Amino acid sequence: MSFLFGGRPQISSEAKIAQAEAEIDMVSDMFSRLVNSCSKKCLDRDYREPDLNKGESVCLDRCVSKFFEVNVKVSEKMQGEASANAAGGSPFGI
Amino acid sequence: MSFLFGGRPQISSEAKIAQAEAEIDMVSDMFSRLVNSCSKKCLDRDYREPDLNKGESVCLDRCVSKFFEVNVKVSEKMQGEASANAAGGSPFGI
Amino acid sequence: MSFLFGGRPQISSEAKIAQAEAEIDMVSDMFSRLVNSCSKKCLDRDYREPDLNKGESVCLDRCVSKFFEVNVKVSEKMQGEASANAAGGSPFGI
Amino acid sequence: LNPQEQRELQSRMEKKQMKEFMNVYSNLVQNCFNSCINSFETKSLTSREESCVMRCVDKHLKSQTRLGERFQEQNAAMAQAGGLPGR
Amino acid sequence: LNPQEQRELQSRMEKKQMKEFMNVYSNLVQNCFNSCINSFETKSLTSREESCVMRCVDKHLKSQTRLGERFQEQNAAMAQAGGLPGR
Amino acid sequence: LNPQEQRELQSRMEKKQMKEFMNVYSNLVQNCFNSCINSFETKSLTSREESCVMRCVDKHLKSQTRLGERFQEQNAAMAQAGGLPGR
Repeated sequence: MSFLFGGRPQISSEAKIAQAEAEIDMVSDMFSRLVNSCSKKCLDRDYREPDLNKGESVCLDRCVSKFFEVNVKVSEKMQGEASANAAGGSPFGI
Repeated sequence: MSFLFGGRPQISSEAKIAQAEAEIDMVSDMFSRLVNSCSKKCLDRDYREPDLNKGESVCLDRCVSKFFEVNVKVSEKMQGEASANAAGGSPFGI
Repeated sequence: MSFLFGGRPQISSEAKIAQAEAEIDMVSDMFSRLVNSCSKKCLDRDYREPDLNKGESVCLDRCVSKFFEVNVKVSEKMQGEASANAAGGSPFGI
Repeated sequence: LNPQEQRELQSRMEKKQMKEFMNVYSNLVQNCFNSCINSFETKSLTSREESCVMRCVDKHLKSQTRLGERFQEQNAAMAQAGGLPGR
Repeated sequence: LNPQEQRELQSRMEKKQMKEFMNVYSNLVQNCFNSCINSFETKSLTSREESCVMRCVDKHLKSQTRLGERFQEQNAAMAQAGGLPGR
Repeated sequence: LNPQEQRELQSRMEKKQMKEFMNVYSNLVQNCFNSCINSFETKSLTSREESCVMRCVDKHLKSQTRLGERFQEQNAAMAQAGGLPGR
């Protein structure tokens, strides 16, 4: 709604806050996707006991590791494509 | 954006409206999750006829009942945990 | 937040922008649903090669066609229901 | 909420309703597409697929109406009983 | 960010946290309902279904705590290593 | 829309595009993780998992490009034919 008020100070405040917000949103979106994927991959679906057993615990830990690794690989790949296509201008240079 | 205007009256108006809005959002989110779960559990996937048959209808009714019951159980449980952990301060005392 | 400022010009600007925005949101939501459905229907899940093979490509093209057709059918049907129920007032006359 | 606040809430609710209506519509399209369209031998819908879509939309709309009625009843009953235990 | 901007960001974060808490809660309800309730012969939960729901909630809460801890660790490690390659 | 309104719409669209780009990215991560990672015997990706992820990302990007082209064509054709029947 910045056009209603005009003036640079507010706009730039708003922009800075929006950027900080976007980064937090990104991280929290990743976390909820990770929770979703790793619960599906690692938790026994029959819920015979309320506690995580050894197997589930180890699986969850490794799942986080691998999820991060996939994240890095995909990010590297998309940057590679971007610089191949555009010779500059990374999609992540928010 | 309250910081742009300051002044308590608007803030408190905005806060009251936001709270009413949050409650409505919560209920409507629950309803759409219920629709999703109960349709999957109760509707025949082959769509041989356009009307709900007897079995589907009864299933949908019971599904709503059970969904509410699960809602209550989970809510009670999380409050129990919260008060056990913090000795006070319910997560639902919005 | 129009009530904080009042005055028709802003309201109507805001409303016009909101409408344009809603149409764009609608189209982009449809596209992401189409991507989701057509990827699931058409792509081999084992990812043996990085390129689309002939079968996948043809499938994707037809999938878009059929998705649009379903869209039109559902839209016609819901309008039929709406005008049957209300004798006027289309749900799509945004 | 005072009248002005109620008007504001009202106007936000209308936007939400429009959004939710669009969401119901898009869910119908996606669910019925996913359930009824499983062959891509042709570019156009077969008559079989088309009638499956029609029945699917019909059934889902009826199902949602029914679920909405039960939901309202339960919600009202629960509000009378004092709400969700935590509130 | 100056202090005023930080306060604004703070207040938005609090709204987000409340929203996320509600989301965790709703996901628990939906996931445990989907996993534990598979028969609609009765209108009320059977005791077997109820205890399945309880164990399901317990396990998911523990799982989320564990995932959160690992996530923080990895995030910190990655920040030290210079962030995602693209940043 | 007048020029001022167009500028506002433009700036909202840019935010949306950034959000959508992030969404495409996150969907790729999640889909390719779900499809390619099925064993948790090790803490790191095996070379087999890694190359599966690479092919998966490639294929999905190509698929999205193709779907986007067809979508645009159909959308344009439909706009010329007078839009969705209800509009």
